Amino acid sequence: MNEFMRRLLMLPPQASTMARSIDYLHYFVIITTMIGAAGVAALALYFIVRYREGTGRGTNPPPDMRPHHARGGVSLWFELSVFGSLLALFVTWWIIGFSQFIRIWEPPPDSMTIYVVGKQWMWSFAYPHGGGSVGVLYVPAGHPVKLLMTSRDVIHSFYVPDFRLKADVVPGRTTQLWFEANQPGRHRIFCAEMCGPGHSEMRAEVVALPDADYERTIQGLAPAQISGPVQGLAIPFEADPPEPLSLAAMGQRVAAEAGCFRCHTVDGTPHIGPTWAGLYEATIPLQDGTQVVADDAYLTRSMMDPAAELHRGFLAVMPSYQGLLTAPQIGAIVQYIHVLGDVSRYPGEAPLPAPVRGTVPLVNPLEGTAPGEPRAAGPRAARPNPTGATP
Amino acid sequence: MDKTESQVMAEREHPGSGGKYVFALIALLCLTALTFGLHYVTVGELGMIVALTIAAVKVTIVGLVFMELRRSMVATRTVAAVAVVFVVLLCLGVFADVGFR
Amino acid sequence: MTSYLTETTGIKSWLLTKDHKRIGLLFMIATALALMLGGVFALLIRFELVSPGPDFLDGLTYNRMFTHHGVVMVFLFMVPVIPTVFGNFFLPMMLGAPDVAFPRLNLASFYVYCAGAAIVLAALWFGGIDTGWTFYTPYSATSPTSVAIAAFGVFVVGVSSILTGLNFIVTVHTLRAKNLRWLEMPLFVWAIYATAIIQVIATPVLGMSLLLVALDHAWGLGIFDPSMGGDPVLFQHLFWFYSHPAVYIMILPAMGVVSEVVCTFSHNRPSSYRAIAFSSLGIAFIGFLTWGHHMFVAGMSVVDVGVFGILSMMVAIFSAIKVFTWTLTLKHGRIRFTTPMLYFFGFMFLFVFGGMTGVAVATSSLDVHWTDTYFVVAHFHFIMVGGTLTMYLAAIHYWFPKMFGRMYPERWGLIGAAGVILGFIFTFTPQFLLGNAGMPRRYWTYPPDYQWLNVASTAGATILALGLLVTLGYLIWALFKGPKAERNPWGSRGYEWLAPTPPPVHNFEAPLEITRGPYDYHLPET
Amino acid sequence: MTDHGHQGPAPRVAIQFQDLAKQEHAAHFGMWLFLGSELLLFAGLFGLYTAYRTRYATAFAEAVHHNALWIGTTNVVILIVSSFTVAWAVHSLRRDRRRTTLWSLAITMLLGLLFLVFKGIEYGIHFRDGVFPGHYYAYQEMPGHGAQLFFTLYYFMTGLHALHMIGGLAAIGWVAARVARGKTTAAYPIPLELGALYWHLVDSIWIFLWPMFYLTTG
Repeated sequence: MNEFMRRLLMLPPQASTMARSIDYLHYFVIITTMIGAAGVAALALYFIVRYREGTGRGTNPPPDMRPHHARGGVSLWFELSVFGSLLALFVTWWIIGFSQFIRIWEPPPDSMTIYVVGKQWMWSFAYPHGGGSVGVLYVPAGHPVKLLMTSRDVIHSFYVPDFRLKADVVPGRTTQLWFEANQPGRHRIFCAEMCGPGHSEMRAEVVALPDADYERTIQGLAPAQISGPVQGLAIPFEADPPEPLSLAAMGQRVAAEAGCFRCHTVDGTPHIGPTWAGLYEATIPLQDGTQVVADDAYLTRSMMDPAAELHRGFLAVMPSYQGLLTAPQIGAIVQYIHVLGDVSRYPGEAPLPAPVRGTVPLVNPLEGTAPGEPRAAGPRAARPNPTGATP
Repeated sequence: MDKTESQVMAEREHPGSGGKYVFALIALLCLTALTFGLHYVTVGELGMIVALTIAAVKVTIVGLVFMELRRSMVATRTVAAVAVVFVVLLCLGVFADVGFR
Repeated sequence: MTSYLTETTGIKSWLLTKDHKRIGLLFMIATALALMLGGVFALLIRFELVSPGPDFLDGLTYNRMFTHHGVVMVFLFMVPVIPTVFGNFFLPMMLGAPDVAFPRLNLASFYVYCAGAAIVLAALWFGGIDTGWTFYTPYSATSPTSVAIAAFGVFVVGVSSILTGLNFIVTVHTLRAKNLRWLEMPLFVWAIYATAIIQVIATPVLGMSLLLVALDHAWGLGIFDPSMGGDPVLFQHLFWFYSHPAVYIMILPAMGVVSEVVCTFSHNRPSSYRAIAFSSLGIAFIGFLTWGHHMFVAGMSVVDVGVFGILSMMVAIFSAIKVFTWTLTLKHGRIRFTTPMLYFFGFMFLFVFGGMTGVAVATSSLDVHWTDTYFVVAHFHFIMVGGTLTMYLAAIHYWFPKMFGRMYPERWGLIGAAGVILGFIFTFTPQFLLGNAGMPRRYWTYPPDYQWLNVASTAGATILALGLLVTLGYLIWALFKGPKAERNPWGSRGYEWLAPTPPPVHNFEAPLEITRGPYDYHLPET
Repeated sequence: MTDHGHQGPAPRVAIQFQDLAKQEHAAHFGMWLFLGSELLLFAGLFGLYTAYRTRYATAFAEAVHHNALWIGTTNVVILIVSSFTVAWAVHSLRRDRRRTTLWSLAITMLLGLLFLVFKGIEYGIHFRDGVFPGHYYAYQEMPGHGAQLFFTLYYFMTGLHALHMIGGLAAIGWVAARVARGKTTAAYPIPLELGALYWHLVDSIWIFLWPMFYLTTG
């Protein structure tokens, strides 16, 4: 039955764990749709033939517009039951559909993360162990894979018909998508959002491999194409490292060159910026009193716009790295922070001070004026440096 | 529902006293002062919500008294209400997305 | 009483007319030209897609073709056509009024439409646009084509749409005949009234979003620009806040024509007048709550996906109510099988099937696979061409005698209608299967295994084009050579048929006295 | 229809309206529909403000500091008073006191111009500090995206409002000319009433813009 319907509707093979259940809902919806449409058309055809002119069957009941004339037509309860059942059918579709949507959207915790970058008319992928590939995505068959995706220019859409999955890739943000390939195989990737003349050539391929030769293929990959057009911060990364660096090690190098360690420590000692030790997935208090889990998305967002969700107790002096770091570099740094996750968080650091009130004299560190120094002009009074740490 | 011709003529013959306009002006100025004063006291998003509700009250006063919605037909009042409802609807739809992302 | 066509002659009398009927005809000519231009772009797309590789268009030109097809068809034909042509012509007559509430504003609306259309066509001529009719940023902000001019042109056409909507709402409220109560107005008036409400409320938001895109493209004042921290998904919110109600602006007038055609040719009252009238208003208001189902995969929060999903299911109920009421109207009628009736039957099948696939696409998990593929293209063409275009043609045939005083040739009408409906089915059913197979929309080249479906679709497109050409041919012939039509050839009880054929300048000899309902087929025609 | 000798010629009822009441209702109703569509023109921007305020809450709260509070507050008082004066003009025209009407309209236009002058001063301050919309934003004090978006949105909303203010001034000017020439009289006050409605809309929008862009929250 499934194979017959799939072939009848020309659906691509069901290559991911979710594809089959989505297709079952698809059959249920399409079959009821066809029956409903055919039924209405048949009823109309029947009436047209039965009551055509010359058969003399037309009895012309008066209209029901004047309330006391409510004759002819159908009784109220019949109408309510028809539309009630129709509404119930639609709501059932919504319940099944939305629950599947939530399952599609929430990646399982143990899924492997791969960073995807959509760039005008090509897809490039960065793997956790440091390798990278363009146009081909290698995934282990039978394991859930989470894709953290961003775009370097316009909106693209990562679409794999065989997995029945699609997610827009929005510039300036990371969107995510997860799947688990059933068994090894090759599947087409399309770009599904209009992105310029090369939109229809922006294709790639998912290659699902058995575990055995997945490691072998991955190790064989050239290092991730980390270097990108980096204005300002010259990160000499074109040099080919002798041994394949892990993404975390690569993250450490990128962070060093990007000057992160001027304000962030990795061993828990307090400094201008929050320490990266034990930061990954910790719930941290924010400036405006709320709390947030420091996951991949938060770390990436705060690199793009640090002041937006400022860690409580620290100055908003970090510059935005929007456009200065490419996505694989950001992925590498996040992976490095991930590795630092188990370093103990508070070796002797004093607990965070009370929430800081009022606003912060924003100083643009790129021009070298040290934070905390009272500004020359401006109506707002300078505020004392809460952590008292000297730069 | 529609006004007859004589009603229109009657309304024009002897319009009400100007007092209600003066009273509305004073109310609006007081509310403005209230909003201005409050903004020193309230903190965070609560302040914005308070300010916006007071602004809504002021706009209703302008609408009812100055724009004579009180004396206009039901259809005109519905248009005013529907327009405001759809502005709020757009803001809610957008907030539901950005707020829960 | 001399006919409005010959009351005053000369170009000036036509170009500066304040008669709602002549303005209706001016709009008919303008929108018909827009339909033909959009059709040419459609054929270019279909012939390019015959083979997987590039044929006679390169990538940028192909992208321009489908964008021009979208912009010309949506903004210059589908949104304005039925309200400005048949709404202008018949709304005052159905209310028993001599003209619309603001005649000068009516003429201004026509000239604002022409100005907007001129700006859009200028943009298409000088550099074209290749962003798709949806103008999604950031590509629309960075595209090398003349996006800013086109966006401004569409804004101006939107202003004309607001003016027409405003005019019709005031007309319905203030110009009803002496004792014509709200629940005794013809159903076409209800449909035009609901459409006018949507036009007045939704179009300004489109105007603002397109102006923001134009500013971003022209001078880099981007509010949606991701490099400035902006969020492109917000543009999609503003765009679809207009564009989903816009699809109801396109379909509601068509539903008004269906109600008139069904009641006249089945010689029967609507099985439930209130159901049809109030579901028009229902569609108008609930239609504003469902825009998010265009953005399920755009990066919206899961909460919003759920909220918009359930609301989209609600709006489908009103269309279902209308369809069942029309079907039951056929019961106990004396059905005459004319060209409008064949179009009605085509509408019933295509709109119901298209509408049901709409509810299917609104199911969030299925939409993840379908959105931005040819499934969605097939769905909205089933509603737009299968619904609005068929009813536009049915309306031309139904009111042809009253507008021009001549009859169209019935046999040719049936042939044209059959060609249009069959051609349409042949064109867009393969596209449903293409969508299922996963072919994304707006693709210039595609993997070879989709080719045979595309070839079938192109074949269907040629039949559809031929059907439309045949229709155009015999209608122009009938305009001059058609037999004279008498006052009420269809025996309809609509108030517009009480006026002489073709109607004088102020529609009725004496102000209309309403003595019976618009659908009293159980009484002999007075 | 009784003729009002001293209030000027009786208004002409257009062919399509059955009586004067319907014609007047049509005018007011049509104007309100137009005001509804104008309000919805701003709705897109209010939506954007909601979205970006939610996303960049702290940056927005800080960027509000840079807006001159005293100019915003003066402007809101100016517009409220001008709303009163234009309402008073409508009121006095109905009582057929043409001189008071013309004086009230003159004061209204003066206040409108004053509003635009203050608006110009404020824009000048912003330009001096390098606060420009979109890509031209070069304000060293607040380099973040939130502030850049705040000021771009600020220019869009207050700029669109200023355009509507100029439109309102033109409308009131045209109506004042008609009143002066005696074409708009107590018997036919529709043009002035419609002009006043438009002016009140422009004032109502500013009543909302003021807390959004000027009132810092704590």
